[in-house]
Amino acid sequence: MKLQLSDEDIAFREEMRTFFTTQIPQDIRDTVAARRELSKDQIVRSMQAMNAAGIAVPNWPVEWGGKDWTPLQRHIWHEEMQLAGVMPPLAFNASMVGPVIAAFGSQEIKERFLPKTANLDIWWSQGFSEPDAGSDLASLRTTAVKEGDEYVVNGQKTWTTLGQYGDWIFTLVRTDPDVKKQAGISFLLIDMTSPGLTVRPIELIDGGHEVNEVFFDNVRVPAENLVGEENKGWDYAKFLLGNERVGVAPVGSTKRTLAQAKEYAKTAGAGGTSLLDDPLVAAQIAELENDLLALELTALRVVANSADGKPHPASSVLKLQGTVLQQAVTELWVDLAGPNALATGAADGSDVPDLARVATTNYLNYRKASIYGGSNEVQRQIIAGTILGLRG
Amino acid sequence: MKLQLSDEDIAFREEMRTFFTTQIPQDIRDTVAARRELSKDQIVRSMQAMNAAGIAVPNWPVEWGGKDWTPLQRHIWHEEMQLAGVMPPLAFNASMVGPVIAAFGSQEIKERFLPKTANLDIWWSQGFSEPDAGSDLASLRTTAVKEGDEYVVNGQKTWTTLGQYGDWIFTLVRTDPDVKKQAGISFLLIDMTSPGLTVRPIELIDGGHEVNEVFFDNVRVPAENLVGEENKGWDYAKFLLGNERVGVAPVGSTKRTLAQAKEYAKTAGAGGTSLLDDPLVAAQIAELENDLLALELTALRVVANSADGKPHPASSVLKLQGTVLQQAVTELWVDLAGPNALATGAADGSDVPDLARVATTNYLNYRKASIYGGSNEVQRQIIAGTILGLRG
Amino acid sequence: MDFTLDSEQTALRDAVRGLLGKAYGSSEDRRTVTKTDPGWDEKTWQRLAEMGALGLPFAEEDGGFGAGPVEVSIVAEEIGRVIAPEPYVEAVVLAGGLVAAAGTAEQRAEIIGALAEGQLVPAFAHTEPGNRYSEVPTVTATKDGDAWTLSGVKEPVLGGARADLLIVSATIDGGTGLFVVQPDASGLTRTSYATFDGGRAAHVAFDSTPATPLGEPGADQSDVIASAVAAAQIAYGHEALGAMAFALETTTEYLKSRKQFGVPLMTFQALTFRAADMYVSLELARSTVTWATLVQLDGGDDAAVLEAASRAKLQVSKAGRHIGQEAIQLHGGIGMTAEYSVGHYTSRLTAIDHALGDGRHHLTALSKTLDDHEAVEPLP
Amino acid sequence: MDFTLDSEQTALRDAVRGLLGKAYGSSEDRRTVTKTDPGWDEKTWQRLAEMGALGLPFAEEDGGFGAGPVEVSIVAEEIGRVIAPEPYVEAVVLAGGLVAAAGTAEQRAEIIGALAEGQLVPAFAHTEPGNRYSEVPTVTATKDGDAWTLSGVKEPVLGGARADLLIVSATIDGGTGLFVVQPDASGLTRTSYATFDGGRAAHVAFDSTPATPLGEPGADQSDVIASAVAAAQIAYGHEALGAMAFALETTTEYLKSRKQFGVPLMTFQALTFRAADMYVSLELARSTVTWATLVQLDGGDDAAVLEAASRAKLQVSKAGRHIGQEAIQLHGGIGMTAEYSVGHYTSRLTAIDHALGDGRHHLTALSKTLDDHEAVEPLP
Repeated sequence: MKLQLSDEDIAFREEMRTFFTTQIPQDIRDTVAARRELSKDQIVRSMQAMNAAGIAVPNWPVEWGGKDWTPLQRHIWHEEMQLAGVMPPLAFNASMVGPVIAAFGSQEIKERFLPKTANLDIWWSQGFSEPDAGSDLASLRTTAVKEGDEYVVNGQKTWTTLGQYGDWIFTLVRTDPDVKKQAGISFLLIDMTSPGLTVRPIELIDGGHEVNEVFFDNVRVPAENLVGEENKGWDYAKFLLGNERVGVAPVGSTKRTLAQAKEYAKTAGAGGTSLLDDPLVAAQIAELENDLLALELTALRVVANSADGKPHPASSVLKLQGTVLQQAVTELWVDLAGPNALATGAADGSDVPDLARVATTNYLNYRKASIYGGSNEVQRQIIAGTILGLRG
Repeated sequence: MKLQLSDEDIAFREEMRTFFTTQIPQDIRDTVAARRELSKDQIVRSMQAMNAAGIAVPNWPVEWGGKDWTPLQRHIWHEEMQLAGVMPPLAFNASMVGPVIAAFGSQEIKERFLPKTANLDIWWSQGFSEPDAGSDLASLRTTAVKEGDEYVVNGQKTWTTLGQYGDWIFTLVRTDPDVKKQAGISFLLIDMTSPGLTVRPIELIDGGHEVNEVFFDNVRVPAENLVGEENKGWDYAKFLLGNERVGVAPVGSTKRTLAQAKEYAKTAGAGGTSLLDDPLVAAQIAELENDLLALELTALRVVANSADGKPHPASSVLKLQGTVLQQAVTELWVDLAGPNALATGAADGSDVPDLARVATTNYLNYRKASIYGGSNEVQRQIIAGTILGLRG
Repeated sequence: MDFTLDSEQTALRDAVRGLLGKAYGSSEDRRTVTKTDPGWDEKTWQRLAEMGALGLPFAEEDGGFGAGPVEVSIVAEEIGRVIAPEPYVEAVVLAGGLVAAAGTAEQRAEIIGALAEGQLVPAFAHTEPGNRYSEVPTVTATKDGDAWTLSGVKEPVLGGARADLLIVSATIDGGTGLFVVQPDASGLTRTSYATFDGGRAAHVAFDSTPATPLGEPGADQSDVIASAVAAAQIAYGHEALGAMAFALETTTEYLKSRKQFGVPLMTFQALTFRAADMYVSLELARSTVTWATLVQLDGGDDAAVLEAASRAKLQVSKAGRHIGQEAIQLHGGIGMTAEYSVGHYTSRLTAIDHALGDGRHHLTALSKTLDDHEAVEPLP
Repeated sequence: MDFTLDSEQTALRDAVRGLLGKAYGSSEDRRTVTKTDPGWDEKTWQRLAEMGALGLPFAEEDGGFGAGPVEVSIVAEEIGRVIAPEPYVEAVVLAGGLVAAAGTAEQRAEIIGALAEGQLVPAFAHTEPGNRYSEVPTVTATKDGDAWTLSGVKEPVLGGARADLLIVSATIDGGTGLFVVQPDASGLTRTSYATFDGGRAAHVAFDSTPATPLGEPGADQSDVIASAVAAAQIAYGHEALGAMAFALETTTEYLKSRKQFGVPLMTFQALTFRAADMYVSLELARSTVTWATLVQLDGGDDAAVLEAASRAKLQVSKAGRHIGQEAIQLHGGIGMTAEYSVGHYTSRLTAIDHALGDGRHHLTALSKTLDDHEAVEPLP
């Protein structure tokens, strides 16, 4: 047992810190620090800066631009990025479709898509969820019927995050309706400019537009866009969702946001006094700091002990507790902003600090964190079932 | 709508307050205030003092010693009792077997038992729970087989509270094993001095002895001890359990204990300073006071609106939240006692205040409150199912 | 002691519910209204006026209807059930309440009647940027002869741009004064923007803006403000009760009707138990808020009403967060969408929580009064 | 950074687990031992000594085995798994730690070796009645020539009556001194009683009782005490981890095997989700406590260790209450009985929580240090 990082890892951390704090355009980091939404352009520039440095897709095979990093190094990369206020590489590209194509795609499909995916020249959208499926993903109904060397796709996807920016969408479609629901699913790549494909925005409760419905009306997709084998899509989806869960605890960003909240609190009291002098506020922040420390350490335990490739059992704690704390910090922000939090729509000329204005939209927006990407109920089910062996 | 009690109710409250603070022997109230266990003799004397005044069993029919009080008056009676540090009349007698005998027993059995039950000349024990039944009460296995004019009883009951003091035990026994489990149950009264009946103490985690196992080995019970009809026992039990839930929120006693904790806190800090100057302690107490206020008001809403005999839907909140707060206050006591709470077994000569010494035994003992008499899980099931209509 | 509505009160409730149910029959109706300024529906406001709802708390001689806090609570709760965006608590209870309590007879005659008739919508400019829950305004009032002017900034002022009249708190010698500012006063700038719950607030700047003292010139109105704020806190409590009740009903319906893995969601005990806990929170909050209204009605001393309002606000803060958060979580993704109703209820509950002191603010206040009582006694 | 035990450490763990598993193979074994004084088993203590467990944290030149905090944590966690009543943290880590840190070479030679061999069991008399978590003892030390005497009361002193030697904190000119008091000293009275977790504590009164300064006479030992207390807080954290892990395992087994309404309890999702939450609490506490041990091991400045100990104690306080309370609740009635194991774990977790500062005590301390850092950084 020991506390210190190895000299090598310390040097690596320093390297990452320097990169993220100097090589990512300042306007992007400022937007993150302002707790505002990044534009499409900012997201693209951010990922391209990382890709230029060869660190946008470290989890991919080395031949496709990946890095042979240890789990700890990958963790450091991810944490330093968040601490510096840099958005992680677009998950749909870097963590989802990229690894699936690299693992299961043909050489041709790899060459066609992987470089552009790493460089965000193609913006991928995710077409998994459907309106009537909810957490029961495999009950999806969108169909793809083979006609000659094309699939004809009909159906609807929903909760397609940032689908309004999407060039391509990777989908799960039902190619065999006559077998067990998991067995008849395929993994199909679809050009979003295809005729018959429409994207409809879904407004969220914070007023923002980040998710969409995607409709497929006799969309014709070349059969060569199938990844891997027909009817094996569920296996690829499980592989993808498994990847998604690694390092999902948003420790670094929550840590940065909490530190920022503490700084804000120092002048947020009546007449500019420090709210840290309010013992209940101070205790709440101290408790959040301690809980976040426990989460970060748990993440470190997981990466330190998963060198052998097996996931550490505690990893399922990360998503669950990660979202709990992420949401708790957004709630703290609203508490600190107090009545000023109402000034959501204020523009220039307002005397309300900008960070108070965005507090509640962030709070409302992050209610999603415990729903999307495997709800907290699903996480509890995994812990109870897989770790504790409690199977109802 | 109005806030005030009627003049009549104010007078009634005054009458009750005077009675409980002057007519119940002081040693009994001192023991309650010391948060120590009452002896059998104290419990008997307390109930007999109430019965002498005609207020031990107000919920019974008037001809058997009951009072024609409004639900509000009954609530006031119950609250004033608790506020004065007086133990309510023994529930097994006053709230359980008494009402069942009065409602379903023959005239002969009423005359034989009710007066002695009201005066605690007979100490009743409850023989419902069984080791393998848990919350599924109706799956009980103790059998009563009719032989001539006797029942022969075999089986085991458990969680028999204060069974060591019991003269008689009212039991649910299976008299017909061949029908649906609820349909073959009878309600039988058994003399605890009967041959073949043994009581074995169960030590609890606080070191106390308040529950017991009761074993029946060919215990012969005169058939005349059957209450009501054979195989109708489940109906009587439901009637009894329904009664049990009315006014179950221990508001008054929690209120008294919280006020006492606050008083204790005033000198419980380092060097005799006030812990109320610790903002986190003060906030915790203030929040408990507010939660308790909400509970008391909910109890008042229930009694004020249940004059027409129908139970108010919010009544199921009372047991659940009542035990939550009861337990929270016992936890507060341990927090206030701090390291001194370890001095559980200290006797004369100790410098640790007596109230610190009993803090943890009370805390541990009251973990039962959310388990016995319909666990909090059962209460949530009732709220979800009966009130919200959510039936799994 | 009586917690039930009498027949007139029940009739009032049914009438308001009918009116608002028509105006906001669906979540979409409300979205349409909140999308354009002033963020609420002038016609609905007129109908509320015609029904008498806007004059309820005011004396008949001032042009009101001489009803009391219970009647106000009924309207507020119905507002909450459909989260109607009309500024009932803000204009009637708070701004109107200040005029009724502090105004001269002339001011009352001029303002209250018009308010009751729906002709004049006042706003109370009190909150200041960076001056969280402070009782000492940074806006100052200066006297020159008999003329007063105000300088400084109030923000966010709910409904501040649409308001036909501003009631403004300002620091004067010896305390806090209240002032009436006309919408066309010189040196007054109002910049409106949307609030996250669909409402409107404004940045209101005063630059030597002429103002008329509300009531006696130069008098410290701190106690009047505290009382009106307490009345608004209690009324907000009722608005929150209506919103929480609806959020729970919607969630319950969703658990019954929505199927996942081939069975209704209510098959999952972990979800139904959480709905049960929401019910507990709602009923506890209902008890405290209703009681606070009865304390008001009882006409006891001001301190008792202020304390009751704090207690109600604390309970509502806890319940509102709990129910608002769980309502979305138990719905899952659809609860996050603006097209569906439940998220708007969570928004509104969040706004109410942070207006006029959040839960922690009131908890801190209450924790400083522990020495005043042995136990909290709800009945006199 | 490495969170895994090396092979020697794993061997130590297995050896201790084997030893304690035999001594406390069932809950009944522990009950038998705790029923008679001194509340623990002298033979088991001897075996721990023979294994070398009692000398782990001490330097070899003092008669110890020169191991470190990780080895101590391994023993403490195994103690916790079976809630062995032997006073490992109290005698070895706390009292022994004080001697090792403050004692003169002679004192160390006299005490540490005997402690490591199981021949001498010391206790630290520090807690005082009515002087909650105070750092200023009311027991005072008086100097007369080279001779010192103590007067005052310590209570509850864990293991105070059985102790072969008392280490006592007392107020001296200029701070807090530490003193060694022999069991047969004049003016010393010790009255033993049971604690709720099956242990023993004592009322210890000093009436001009002769005492020998531990270390340099007249020196302020406040920092030494704080460090030893921090080490004990961390070791208690490990003891709690062992206890919580077992409580969760037992609860999980119960949910799998116990049937109600004809099905295993684990059919009820509301229960299994709560078990999942217990697991989350346990893993979070494990991370923080293990980290605190590594901070100790790292040999950084005292302040860092003290802070880490506070952080660990806070996390353990929360987790211990959560897991202890839920373990009983999920068992139902049987969890309340002394014959069954789980309630004893809850008892022990409660005792650990309130020893050396409860969660709120440490939270208050941490909330006063917010200004010292931007964010909490676990790694140097």
